[in-house]
Amino acid sequence: AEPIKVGVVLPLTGSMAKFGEIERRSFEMALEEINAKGGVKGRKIELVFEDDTGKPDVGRSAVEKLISRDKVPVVTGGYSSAVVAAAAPVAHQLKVPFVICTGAADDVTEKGYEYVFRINPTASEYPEATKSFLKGVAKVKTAVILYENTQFGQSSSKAFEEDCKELGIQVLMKEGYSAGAIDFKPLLTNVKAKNPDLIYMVSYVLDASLLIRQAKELDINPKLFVGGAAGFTLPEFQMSAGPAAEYVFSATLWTPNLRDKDYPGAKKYFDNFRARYKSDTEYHGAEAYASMYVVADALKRTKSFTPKDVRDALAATNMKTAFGPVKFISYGKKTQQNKLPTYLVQWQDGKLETVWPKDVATKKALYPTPKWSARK
Amino acid sequence: MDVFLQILVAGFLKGGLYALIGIGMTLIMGVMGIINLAHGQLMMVAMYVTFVLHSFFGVDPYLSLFVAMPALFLLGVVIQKYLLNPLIKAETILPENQVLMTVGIGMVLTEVIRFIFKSDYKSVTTSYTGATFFLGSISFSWALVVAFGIAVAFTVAMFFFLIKTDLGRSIRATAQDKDAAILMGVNTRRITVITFGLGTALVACAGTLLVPVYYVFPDLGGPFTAKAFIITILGGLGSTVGAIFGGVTLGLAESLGATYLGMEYEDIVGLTIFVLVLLFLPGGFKRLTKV
Amino acid sequence: MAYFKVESLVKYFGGLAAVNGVSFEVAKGEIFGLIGPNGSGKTTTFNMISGYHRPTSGRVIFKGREIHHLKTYKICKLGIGRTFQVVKPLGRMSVLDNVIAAAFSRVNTMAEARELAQKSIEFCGLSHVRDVLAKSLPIAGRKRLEITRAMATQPELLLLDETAAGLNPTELIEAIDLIKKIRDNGTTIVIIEHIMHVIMTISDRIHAINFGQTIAEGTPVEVARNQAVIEAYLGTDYA
Amino acid sequence: MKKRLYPLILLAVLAGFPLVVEDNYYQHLMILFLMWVVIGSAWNMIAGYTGQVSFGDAAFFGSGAYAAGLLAHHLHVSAWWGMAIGGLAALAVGFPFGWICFRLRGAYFALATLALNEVLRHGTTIAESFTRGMLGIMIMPTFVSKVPYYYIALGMAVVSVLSVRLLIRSKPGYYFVSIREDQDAAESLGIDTHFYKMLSLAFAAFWTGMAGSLYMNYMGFIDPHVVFSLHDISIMAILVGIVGGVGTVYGPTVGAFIMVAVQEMFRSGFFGLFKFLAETTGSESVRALADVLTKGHVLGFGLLVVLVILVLPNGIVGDWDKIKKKVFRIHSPA
Amino acid sequence: MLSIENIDVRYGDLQVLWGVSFEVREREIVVLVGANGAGKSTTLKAISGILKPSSGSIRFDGIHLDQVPSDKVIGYGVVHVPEARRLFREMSVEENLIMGSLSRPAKAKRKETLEYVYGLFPRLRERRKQAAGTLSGGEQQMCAIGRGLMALPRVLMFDEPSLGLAPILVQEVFEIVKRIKEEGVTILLVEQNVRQTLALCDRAYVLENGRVVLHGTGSELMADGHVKEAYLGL
Ligand SMILES: Nc1ncnc2c1ncn2[C@@H]1O[C@H](COP(=O)(O)OP(=O)(O)OP(=O)(O)O)[C@@H](O)[C@H]1O
Ligand SMILES: Nc1ncnc2c1ncn2[C@@H]1O[C@H](COP(=O)(O)OP(=O)(O)OP(=O)(O)O)[C@@H](O)[C@H]1O
Ligand SMILES: [Mg+2]
Ligand SMILES: [Mg+2]
Repeated sequence: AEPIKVGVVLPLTGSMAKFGEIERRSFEMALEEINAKGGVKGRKIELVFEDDTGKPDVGRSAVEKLISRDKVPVVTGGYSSAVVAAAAPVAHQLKVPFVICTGAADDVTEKGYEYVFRINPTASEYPEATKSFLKGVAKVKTAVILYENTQFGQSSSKAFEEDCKELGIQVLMKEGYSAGAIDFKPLLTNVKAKNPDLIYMVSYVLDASLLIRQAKELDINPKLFVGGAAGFTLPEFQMSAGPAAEYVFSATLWTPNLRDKDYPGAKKYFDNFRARYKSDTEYHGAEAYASMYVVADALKRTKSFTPKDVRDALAATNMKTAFGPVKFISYGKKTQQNKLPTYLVQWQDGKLETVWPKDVATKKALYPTPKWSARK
Repeated sequence: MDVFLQILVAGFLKGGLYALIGIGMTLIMGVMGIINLAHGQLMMVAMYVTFVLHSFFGVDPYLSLFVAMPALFLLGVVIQKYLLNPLIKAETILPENQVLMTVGIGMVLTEVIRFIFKSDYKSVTTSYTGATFFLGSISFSWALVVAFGIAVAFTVAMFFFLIKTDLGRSIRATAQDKDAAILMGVNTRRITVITFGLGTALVACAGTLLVPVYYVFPDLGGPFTAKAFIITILGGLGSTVGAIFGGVTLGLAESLGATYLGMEYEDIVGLTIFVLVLLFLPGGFKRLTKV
Repeated sequence: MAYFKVESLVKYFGGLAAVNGVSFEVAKGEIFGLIGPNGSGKTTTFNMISGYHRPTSGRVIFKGREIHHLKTYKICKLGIGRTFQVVKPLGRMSVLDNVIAAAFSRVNTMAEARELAQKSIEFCGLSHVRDVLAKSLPIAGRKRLEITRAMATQPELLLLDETAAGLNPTELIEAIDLIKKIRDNGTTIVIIEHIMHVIMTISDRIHAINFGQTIAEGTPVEVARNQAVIEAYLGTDYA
Repeated sequence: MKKRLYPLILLAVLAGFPLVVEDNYYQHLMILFLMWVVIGSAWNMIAGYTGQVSFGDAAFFGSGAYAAGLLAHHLHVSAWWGMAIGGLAALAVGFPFGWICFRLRGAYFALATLALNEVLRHGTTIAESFTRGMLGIMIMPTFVSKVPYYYIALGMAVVSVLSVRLLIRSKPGYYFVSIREDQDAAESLGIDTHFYKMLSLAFAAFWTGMAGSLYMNYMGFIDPHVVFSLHDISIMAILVGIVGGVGTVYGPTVGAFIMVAVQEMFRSGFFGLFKFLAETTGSESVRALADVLTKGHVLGFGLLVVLVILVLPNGIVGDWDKIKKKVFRIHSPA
Repeated sequence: MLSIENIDVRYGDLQVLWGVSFEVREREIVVLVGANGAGKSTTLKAISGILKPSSGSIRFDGIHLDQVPSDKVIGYGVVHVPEARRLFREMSVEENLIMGSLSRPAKAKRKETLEYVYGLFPRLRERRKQAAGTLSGGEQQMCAIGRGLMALPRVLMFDEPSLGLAPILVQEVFEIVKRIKEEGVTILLVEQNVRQTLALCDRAYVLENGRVVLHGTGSELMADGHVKEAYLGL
């Protein structure tokens, strides 16, 4: 029988292509596994990839094309928040379900779009684990928040600022910067003068490493450095920052070491990916991988392959994936949003260890961070 | 006070790197009248050369200057010879075609690099990457101090080259009146090619020196092109000494702005100075220093 | 009241006084010659009259009105036209379009402008190259285009800056005829020229400057005999 | 005589297009095309005719888009109101800018426009509380169908092209071109160059701003990097102008069509042709080629820019005679 | 020693010279006369290589100059002082002069020639640090001629050296041309100042619409009816 087409929009070229590529490979891995097990309803699934180049207008064109030319009954993918924000209303209006796997802009699932689903947590939820860690272990009094001026940076730093208020932590300084600065010393010199207990940074990988390296150069000694996901969990961060990366915490959505009970296949996915592509994967890949399974699951359950029926099937999703349990619920202003816990990891001896929440921790959190001068 | 001094030092040192970027641009733009919107992209290519030499052959970034600079010189030569020189002959309504050509070249360079290296961020970590020394409580980055020294050396060298040698004079003459230069026996096509190559080699030097303290990725060119413009306009077109002033001024202004206005204003500070200089000091520092 | 006059005009470029106290009066309907060695400030004087440079000090008065603070285009509208020593054709427009652009300073509709331009082109004898692009004209043609364009702005006072340079003696005769025709048409003319044959033949009066300062003024014969003019400008051949 | 009919035929074809081609995707591309006709014509007015090359069209585009977006966001009125305001907002940005920067000439002016755009981009990013910064502004598109957008865009394109046509055949047009050719000469011919440059800039800013607010309405999402983009807006505008033909009435129309088509062609791997070939032939090398082509589409685009400037420095309309001679071996009568 | 044979020259599609032939012999002053746009400047440009003839040949001492790249022509001692002087405006007078002596033999003698030129034009010595663009017209002309001399020319081609100069300077320029000739340099001159140049020259050629229509010695042409009518305004 004819294969069922599923549309995927991803940044396959342009500045975000690195992650687009990881996600594309993860989609393909999942697809092969599903098709090898017989596909859905005796039919194979075929993925139609469209390159959104990381730009919203292109992303929108891509989704339009998938829906009206390729006639796909469901679209998934969506890496950049801006692309997702531009493409979601199209899906909503053309009444074809769009299962977002990465784009984290909060308001995409706050507009009541009937045909839009999201698997990953929203940007404002990223600091959840950090928050509970601060409540439970590291009871600091003052914080400084630094963030890159991007969609993700602006929204998750705002969320963390509110968390601080809630926890009674005084925010001494909150400042954005445009990604790619050569020299963070002006910023860090100010930070040093404030002498905070906590430095929270939402930065992409090499800004992250420059921040840490230059904090070392300036001998800035807070009780802890925390990264708000994004760059701090990537191997490049550790490679570039070297020993300065030690002790740095970061929020993350996923690690391969999560328990199989809630995250079936997480480790397997991680290992298979590495074996197959000879390169690393991380939470973005897991999101894509899981997303393929969610779509396939809905296609299995759907009454027919019309977009309407597929949407209804998606809305009824309740399953566990390598990225965690998936169930599209409504809470707060949000609709059809999956709710997942987040984690805190820490660089210890050059390795990324999960340290919080306790029940999934692979190592105990090292806190407080020793002064630079006291390190080897 | 410490904050202020630290910022001054940081700005000054960054300014040295900026100056190197600016000298290349001032040659290409001021001396030859080519507006080069691919300047930063050429620097990016040089940074990848250094990156490759380091990560595959273990070559120290300072040594790779001896490869990156000639390599980029050649690249500049090819660009000028086969892409820019043909435009000079074509009759067009807008001289700005040439500008657009460099935009195209910039895109191609970025994409070729992306094609080869992906969009990944790469970094080169050396023993001196984070190395600092302290004077009082003020920290100095070794790598930036070295870069500053090299920038000053190149500026002085370029200055004398342009003023005192026949080749340097021919470069300036070609810029002012191409046909007359031909009549004087100057092979102007060769001159333009050499000049563009030199400008590119200089920015390659800046890129290489930046590698140990920064990182590389394909899209890095654009912002540096913008900085190169600001520096060149600040310093005065064609003025090598001006480039040093322009670079240091921009470095200082950015640092001070970032500290006292906020880091997110860093770029706006540079742009504002740029517009102000365009309007109120056309000709840049060259107008004041006369060199 | 003089029709047109400049009063102790001074222009400094940096520390250099290009014009340093030049005064003269021009009567309506005359051809007034301006001569002086190279770099003596003639073109700079024109530039001040036509608003390209603001005088460092001094006044320019046209029909009783001070005009030295006005912008170039306003001065044109007041009825002072000029040509450029270094010609400035609007290269990629046809000769006709060049002149139409000029004519728009007096009229607003396309039809009127075209008519005015045509007249001006015929008057100045450029009809044979009407549809040629301005940039492909030889020097003589370009100089004539300068005049034609200026004429289309219907000037009362016309400033001609070396419009005869580079013409051979025969061409000079044609040029002289044209200038006379313009004057007979009622336009007052101030002319800069190094070719004595031209300036001496057509000027009613001549004003000579050197180093930005007046050295002589009078009829062509008087000026040609003036010792200061001979020393600074004419040389012994013309004496 | 026949030549005069071409635009009318084109208009008829465009008017009938959405009735014949109902495919959303093609309609979408056509809307983009029409939007670029507007932007290209605007750029062509200030750069092509008046000779003041702008590298900062995105500043006007973004102002228009943000005017519409902010209005909808803060006052909860339809972003279509922004259509009226958008053009004016761009004017409001353009006026002080032109007032100050028109004393610069040539490349310096171009650089100043570039700086303006950068300032606005950073400004909108930083002013989070007012502009929502990089969170962007999201509105619900008014129509589900593309047809209304199509006709609005078509209307704008027609009016903008017509107004270019009218303008350049009248006094201002002559003045614009005179300024381009020689500003000093223009002054001496009684042209208030500053005023006419401002007029030309106003025209360009207004239409580009209108296009920006159309974009906001149609796309439903903007953020500073999208609408103040140097590459995607400013450079694209220049490309549309140059590819079509600098200083020609219909050049930008041709340019917009080609650029939108080419961009989409590269992005979609020649509309999936190579992928299709790879699948039907099953050949690995074709598949590899398809892969390279899709991955390298921006590269292809860049190469195209380089090529166009080398081969057709005056654009397709501008170099039409040259093309006819070279390609079709037709010699137009002198 | 310089012979031009049957050259056609065009600007793009526009042909400007049609089968122009003439010759210049050692130590002569030869003048090209013609109306505006006749093609005089174009002829000089063809000789100095800025334009290449589409047919015909230009030989200098047996060397095919038309096959020599334009920047090499000066190396053979064929030097062109262009119309409108074309100085390097932002360079000093001295730098402009030095730019004339880039070829190897000229460079070797740079110091001496510079002294010689300064001797010829003391005004230039006074102004040697000044930017050439700020010189007065006459000084610029001296500078341009000096720059040409710096190349140790064997043939010096002048394109309207008296254009736009005050009468007193016109005299001076003609004096200089004569002096240079006496130093042993061959001269090819284009001038609108027909009367004076014809009196000065050894031989002259008349160009009309890109073709040589007449030639002869200066006095022959001066007496020619056509020349009288068309070029002398008699
Ligand atoms: N824009 C300027 N900046 C600086 N100096 C200038 C400028 N314009 C003219 N000068 C100088 O002013 C002086 C007078 O120049 P001007 O052009 O008026 O001379 P002129 O009498 O017209 O000479 P010519 O007969 O050679 O045309 C010259 O020394 C010239 O170099
Ligand atoms: N760059 C050019 N492009 C096109 N045509 C040109 C160009 N230069 C000159 N011409 C044309 O070639 C012809 C001869 O020009 P040339 O300059 O040789 O004349 P000339 O005899 O030196 O005249 P003049 O006395 O004006 O200097 C003229 O008709 C001119 O319009
Ligand atoms: Mg003058
Ligand atoms: Mg000539």
